[in-house]
Amino acid sequence: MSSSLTQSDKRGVAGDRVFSALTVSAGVLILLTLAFVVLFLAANSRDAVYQEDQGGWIIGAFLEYAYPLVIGTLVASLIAIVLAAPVAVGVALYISHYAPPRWSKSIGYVIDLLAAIPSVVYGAWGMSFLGPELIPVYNWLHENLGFLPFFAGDPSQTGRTIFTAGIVLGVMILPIITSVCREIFIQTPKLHEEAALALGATRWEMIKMSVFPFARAGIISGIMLGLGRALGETMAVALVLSPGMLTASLISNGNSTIPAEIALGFPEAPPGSERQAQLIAIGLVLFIITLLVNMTARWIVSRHKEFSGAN
Amino acid sequence: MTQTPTPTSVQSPSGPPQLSEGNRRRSSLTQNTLPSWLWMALLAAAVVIGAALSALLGFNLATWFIFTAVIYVASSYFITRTRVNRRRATDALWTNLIYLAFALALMPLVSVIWSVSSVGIQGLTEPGFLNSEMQGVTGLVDEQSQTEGTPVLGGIRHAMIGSLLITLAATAISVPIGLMTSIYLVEYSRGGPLSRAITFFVDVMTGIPSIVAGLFAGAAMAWFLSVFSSVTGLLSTQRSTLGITAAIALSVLMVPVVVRTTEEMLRVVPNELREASYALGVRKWRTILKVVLPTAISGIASGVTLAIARVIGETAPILVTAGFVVNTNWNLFQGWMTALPVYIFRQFQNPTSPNFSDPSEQRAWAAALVLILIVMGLNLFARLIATLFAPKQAGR
Amino acid sequence: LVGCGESNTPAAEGDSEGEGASSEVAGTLVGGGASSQEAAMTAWTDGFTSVAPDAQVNYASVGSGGGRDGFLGGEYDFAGSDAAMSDEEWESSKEICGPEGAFHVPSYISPVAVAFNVEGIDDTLNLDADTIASIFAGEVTSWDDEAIAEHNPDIELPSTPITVVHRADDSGTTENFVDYLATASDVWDYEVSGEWPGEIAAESAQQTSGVVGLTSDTDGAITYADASQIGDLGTVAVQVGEEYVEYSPEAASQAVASSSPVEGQASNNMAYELDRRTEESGAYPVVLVSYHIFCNEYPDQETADLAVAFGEYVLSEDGQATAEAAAGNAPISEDLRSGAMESLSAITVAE
Amino acid sequence: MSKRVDAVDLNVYYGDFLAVEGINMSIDARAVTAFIGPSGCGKTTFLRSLNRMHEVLPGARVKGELLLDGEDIYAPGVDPVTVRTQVGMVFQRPNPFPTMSLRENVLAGYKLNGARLSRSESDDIVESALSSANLWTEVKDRLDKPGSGLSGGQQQRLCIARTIAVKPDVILMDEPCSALDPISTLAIEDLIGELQRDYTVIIVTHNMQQAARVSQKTAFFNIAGTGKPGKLIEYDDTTSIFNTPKEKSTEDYVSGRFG
Amino acid sequence: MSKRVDAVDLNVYYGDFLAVEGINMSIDARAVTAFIGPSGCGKTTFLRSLNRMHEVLPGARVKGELLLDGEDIYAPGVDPVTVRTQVGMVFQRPNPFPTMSLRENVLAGYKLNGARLSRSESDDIVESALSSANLWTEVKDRLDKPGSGLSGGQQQRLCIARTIAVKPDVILMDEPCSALDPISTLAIEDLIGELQRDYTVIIVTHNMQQAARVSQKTAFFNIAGTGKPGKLIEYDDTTSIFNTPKEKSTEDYVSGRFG
Ligand SMILES: Nc1ncnc2c1ncn2[C@@H]1O[C@H](COP(=O)(O)OP(=O)(O)OP(=O)(O)O)[C@@H](O)[C@H]1O
Ligand SMILES: Nc1ncnc2c1ncn2[C@@H]1O[C@H](COP(=O)(O)OP(=O)(O)OP(=O)(O)O)[C@@H](O)[C@H]1O
Ligand SMILES: [Mg+2]
Ligand SMILES: [Mg+2]
Ligand SMILES: O=P([O-])([O-])[O-]
Repeated sequence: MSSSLTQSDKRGVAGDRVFSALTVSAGVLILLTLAFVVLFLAANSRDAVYQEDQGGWIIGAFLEYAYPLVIGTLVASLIAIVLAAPVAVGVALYISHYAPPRWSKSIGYVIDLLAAIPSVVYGAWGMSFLGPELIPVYNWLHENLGFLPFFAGDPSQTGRTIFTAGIVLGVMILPIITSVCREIFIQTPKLHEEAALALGATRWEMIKMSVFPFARAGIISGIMLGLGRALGETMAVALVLSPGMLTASLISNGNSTIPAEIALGFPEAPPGSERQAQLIAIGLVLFIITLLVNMTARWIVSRHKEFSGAN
Repeated sequence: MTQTPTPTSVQSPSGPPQLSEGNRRRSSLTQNTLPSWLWMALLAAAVVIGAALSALLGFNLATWFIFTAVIYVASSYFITRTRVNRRRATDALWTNLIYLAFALALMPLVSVIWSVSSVGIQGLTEPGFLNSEMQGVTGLVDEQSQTEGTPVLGGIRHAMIGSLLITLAATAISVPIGLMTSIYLVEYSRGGPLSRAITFFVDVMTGIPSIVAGLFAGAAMAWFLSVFSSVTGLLSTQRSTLGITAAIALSVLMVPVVVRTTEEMLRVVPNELREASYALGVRKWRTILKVVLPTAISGIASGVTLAIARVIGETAPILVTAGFVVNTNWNLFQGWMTALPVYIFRQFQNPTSPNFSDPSEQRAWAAALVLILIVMGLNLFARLIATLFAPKQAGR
Repeated sequence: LVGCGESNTPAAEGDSEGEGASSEVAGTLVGGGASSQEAAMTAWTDGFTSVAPDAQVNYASVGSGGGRDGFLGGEYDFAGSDAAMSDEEWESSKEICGPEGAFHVPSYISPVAVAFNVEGIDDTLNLDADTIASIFAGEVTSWDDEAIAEHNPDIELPSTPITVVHRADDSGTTENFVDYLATASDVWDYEVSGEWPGEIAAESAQQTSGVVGLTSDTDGAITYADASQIGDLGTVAVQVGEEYVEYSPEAASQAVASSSPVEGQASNNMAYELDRRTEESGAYPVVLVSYHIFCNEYPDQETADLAVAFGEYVLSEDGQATAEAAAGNAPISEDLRSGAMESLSAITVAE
Repeated sequence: MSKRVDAVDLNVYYGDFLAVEGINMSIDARAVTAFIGPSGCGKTTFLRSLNRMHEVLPGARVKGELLLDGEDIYAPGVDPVTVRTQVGMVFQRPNPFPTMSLRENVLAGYKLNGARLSRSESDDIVESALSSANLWTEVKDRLDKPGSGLSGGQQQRLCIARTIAVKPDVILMDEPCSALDPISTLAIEDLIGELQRDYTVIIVTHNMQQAARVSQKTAFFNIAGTGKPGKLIEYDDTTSIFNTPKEKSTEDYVSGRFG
Repeated sequence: MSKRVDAVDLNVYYGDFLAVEGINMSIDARAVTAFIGPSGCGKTTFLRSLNRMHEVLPGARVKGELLLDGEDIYAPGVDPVTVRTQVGMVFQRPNPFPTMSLRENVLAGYKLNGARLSRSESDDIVESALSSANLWTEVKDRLDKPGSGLSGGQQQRLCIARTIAVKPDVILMDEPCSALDPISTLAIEDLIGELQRDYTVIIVTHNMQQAARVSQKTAFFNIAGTGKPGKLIEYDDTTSIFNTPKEKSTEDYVSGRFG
């Protein structure tokens, strides 16, 4: 025991310093990497918006090119998230609160299997199995709900539509959301669950009173992770989709997403060409989209900060 | 009379009576209980009616399932609602929906696994599949396999080794960085601008398309090597297509997943545990390492596995950063490497023999199966670690 | 007899017969580029190791553009490409390849088949460039359309709707096919590039195997693909002059032979400006020439030797036969081969 | 609105560990019954089995009968939710909902019934419940703040308010005054006295004086040794337990100097 | 091994909320000082500021001086960890580490700091700490079981054992006996009596008798009204506080009927 308060165990203090310095540098490293990524994208995309021989800035032309892809990306991700998020939360709840406790671990493991499947395989599955299976569904939707703009166009006869891509993405992000939600749900303090049950809450009411409020930030985090994956997924979409121009209809061929466009275009893009720059520039655009989407999510989470779960 | 209630029986679907606001008098705890055979009967009826309705539209499994589910969920809701009360009906509804969600999630899983293994198992059992490489396997060999029925040659040894090495390297890079960052965010930062910037940009990182990560890593490595060789004069002939470049590309994709999941897991560790440790005169870093991390370990393990699963299946970034070879390379820092997904993708897309593509397809599915098995193995391993450190169960 | 070991001016003119010929080159040559070359490349790299046991060739099929990018960035020793370098690219190649820059040699010529899957049409279909263009532009939408029938009076055409299938990825095949449509027909007025014109709504799939697969699965589908990979699909005989020409290696070679080389790049360059409007009898103008791009100057002897030895092996009779057997590629003609061998012999080592 | 509770041969387990053995007792309606006994003897465990909260823990189970006005709450077909609406509980460790405001915490049970409360009705409920729990004056200005920013004693009173707000038939309280100062303790004891007029109240307490003050009957639990199950040793009128206990161990315990 | 504690003009805040105001007091070494006062008056808050645990909460801060044997623990350059190794604390709500066994919980103060103990050393420490906390006999057979499977009172004693195992100079105890039965309470009070010979002990209690029994000095805290800060009303020898308090409010409080 040291005699004076300012004399403290030197090694301990050093340990604290080193550790906190390490954590900060890890964070800074991430920021730096990201800054380099942005720099890389920005430097290489200049030609997409500035061409000497076309009279300088050609932002208009670029936007013309980019906006259908932006919409396609958002639509596919939206379909994925709308389909996957409720199911994923449901599955996570099933594992944490409904399944027989003895089985719940194994069941969680089974769902994690979905995450183990590489995206190429999802792509191949979506292209060769799911797409064809959905053709009659699209025909039906078109016949019966054709008055809605999303089901208006001629239904695809190969099933390779943005809707199929959205479903495949949904399946891909399902385990991500499930896994994050499940871990958080399990952490819900027993104390709070019991508080609700003791008031005579049914299981669902207990979940609403104790589990969801506690897990709110976690659920949103999980969804954002999934959304990030959906926005950035390349190979599966490239395989499943039959890309083309922007159409309002979700069940006809057409539409494309930014990552798919990059993956499909980049290999053949001549070095240093405007095309290459264009592809990198839409990468930057995707970056900005992700930025905006996450800003919104963070904003939603932060509004309830005062009422946070831990203590 | 004995009864061994388990948490599942916390809410059995059978509903007892309920107090209406004005009249709190109940005569029995089980009054109005709906007998459990009712649900069996209801399910059976739903199955039959579902089948009938589906047959009207031209029978298929999907519509059968949908009709059955809708009929069962809706009718059990209405029965509970009319015979018992609204709260119990709501509870039953959600219970059914949650079970349904689970069933729904299983469907693609089963379907994908079936797609993979129906061809993949055959490929896996070919002699030497796990143990040989693609050296010497040309279109002629495949043509022979397909037309004359000789065994499908060629294996994935090189690709498995490549994938494992690259993924391990990526994990070794990104898990410490990701974990440290999330520790910074949860334990050290007090909501300052740095932490907000990190949180924010990590979010943004989740959406980087994988190919962009690959291009970036390739460019970064090339730049680094040129600077390095111009400064030191060493490694001037070193090229940037390396296993380690791929690992860096994958790290860019992994880090945000690790940060985001571990951040959430650390946040739910109760503060009173940290306080208990501080009060014992334990330094913060030790508290974090020995109290906070073990408490959150299970979630962290899940997060890391998730991150690994995310990147181990990546194709494009590995192809552009690590190349594609037909034999084994154990060195991450020298020469090209093949990864399983690249192998799978190439076998699908550019069969070794374009006109006799069955052997290639078979190899692709089998390799996919192996990849899934590898991720499962890693997952199991992570869970093992997690249970070793996880909070001991029990307690209220 | 191919004694291309130590000297930087490789001997072997023309007839390196492959069999028994063994080379002493050693080391690893890395290349990257067109994925369409992958199957042939697998055969070549494999065959090359039997000729030069100590040498290894790695090839990453990152796409023609990616291959050229990597080549110009110094990542690859050679590139495989479905399209020739632009002049700017050639200029920038001087940075790594010395004052003469890089040059192309043809590695194979593929006829691009216009292939279809229509129940009821088993034969070859005769079409002219205008009709093909109208079909792919989505203007002719049914198989029994007047425009098709006109060329095929003997065939009973079904009324199946036409589903156009094109490449989803940017591709050399698309570029060559669209170039054909744009030059040979009067109705196609979309920009020529490796990207399918976005204005046309149609089905698409990735890579040759993808379009062929999708076409095979879809009744009424039509696509264009490297002829070596179209399997059982029916094909179109293209009107050239007054006759209808079916694709064949010879017909494709003839179309290239009647074309003029690209001017203005390295003196040993062998890139071609293809003549799509050729009227030459027996020429099939929907062709794609796949190139290997090498440096005129390599930084060290080992790489130079490897590049020459591999380039020569690919062009050798043996190499061409191997690729034909394994990947179904059309071999290139004698003339072209000897010309290309000559080009390769210009490779030197930088001082 | 109150109910009698009878335990018949009740055994309570944590997995294989028998924590409470062979309880037979009959608890009167409209009365206060106190459970006393040394730490770890199974008071909490038994109390939690009275409203089927015990089974919420994994592996935990109950054998025997527990009759609420003659009906077995462990009979097949009984819904634990119904049991719990009739048998309310205040826990040993205060557990307000951290994400809810104070106000929402008090109304939590009420809201469950889907009752649409007008603002004034709910104001009334909140005020009366908090006043009964002697918390109203302390928190009336910050009803919309989260429940976790309270002192230990305040949290405990909040939980009491939340439980009595829903007016269950039987109220279980596990050491409700352990974190309270004398003034609040007095208030809670007054509250218990009032509740007793309409409800069945069961409290666990370590405070003998408190047991003597508020309860009509007292049950003494004890444990023979470590690893052994807790048992009901003596159950009688509070005055008898404290003045003329029949068992030696009861006498030893209640004559302890403390409380 | 004991230290004097002096507070000089100490104000304690939660963000902008002043929870405890203007404390001036001098706490003797080798003595037991009791803090009493109504719920919510800031006893816990003040106690937590004595070993710099308060600042762990976001936004929480302290103004004024707090001298430990004459040295200000809030002076710049003071390492809070050093302060906390010298000033140990038992919390109001028991908080054993869920990831650790009982044994590891007791040894946490050593193990978490990376100390290497031989098996016999650590056995000694575990046994003596648990015995002092009157828990040894109850748990000696399940030292390798998780700490969370204990009853409320057992958990609280475990936390006491954990704190005294590291032998700090000053021991702060926030209602250490609130969840304990009389027997355990007696044992803990005995323990406090022993500790006092070597250590400075400060306990918060709602139990007047306990304060009277164990402490030499007593501090009475009170709060003027909701939203107002807690203040130290009177601080004197325990006998004076209970028999001849100077302040009216002290008298009112200690003459309350309970404890
Ligand atoms: N979750 C649990 N798992 C296993 N055993 C438990 C659990 N909770 C309590 N026990 C054990 O059951 C026995 C009875 O515990 P219980 O909590 O009922 O005691 P109690 O009488 O309430 O004690 P206290 O007065 O200290 O709160 C004790 O031996 C305890 O260790
Ligand atoms: N985390 C917190 N944030 C804001 N205010 C708090 C927080 N914790 C306590 N308070 C407030 O500070 C005041 C003093 O609380 P404190 O916990 O010190 O009371 P206490 O004297 O220990 O009471 P008890 O005897 O009930 O434990 C109370 O008004 C309480 O509501
Ligand atoms: Mg208890
Ligand atoms: Mg307190
Ligand atoms: O050679 P491709 O680019 O058409 O595959």
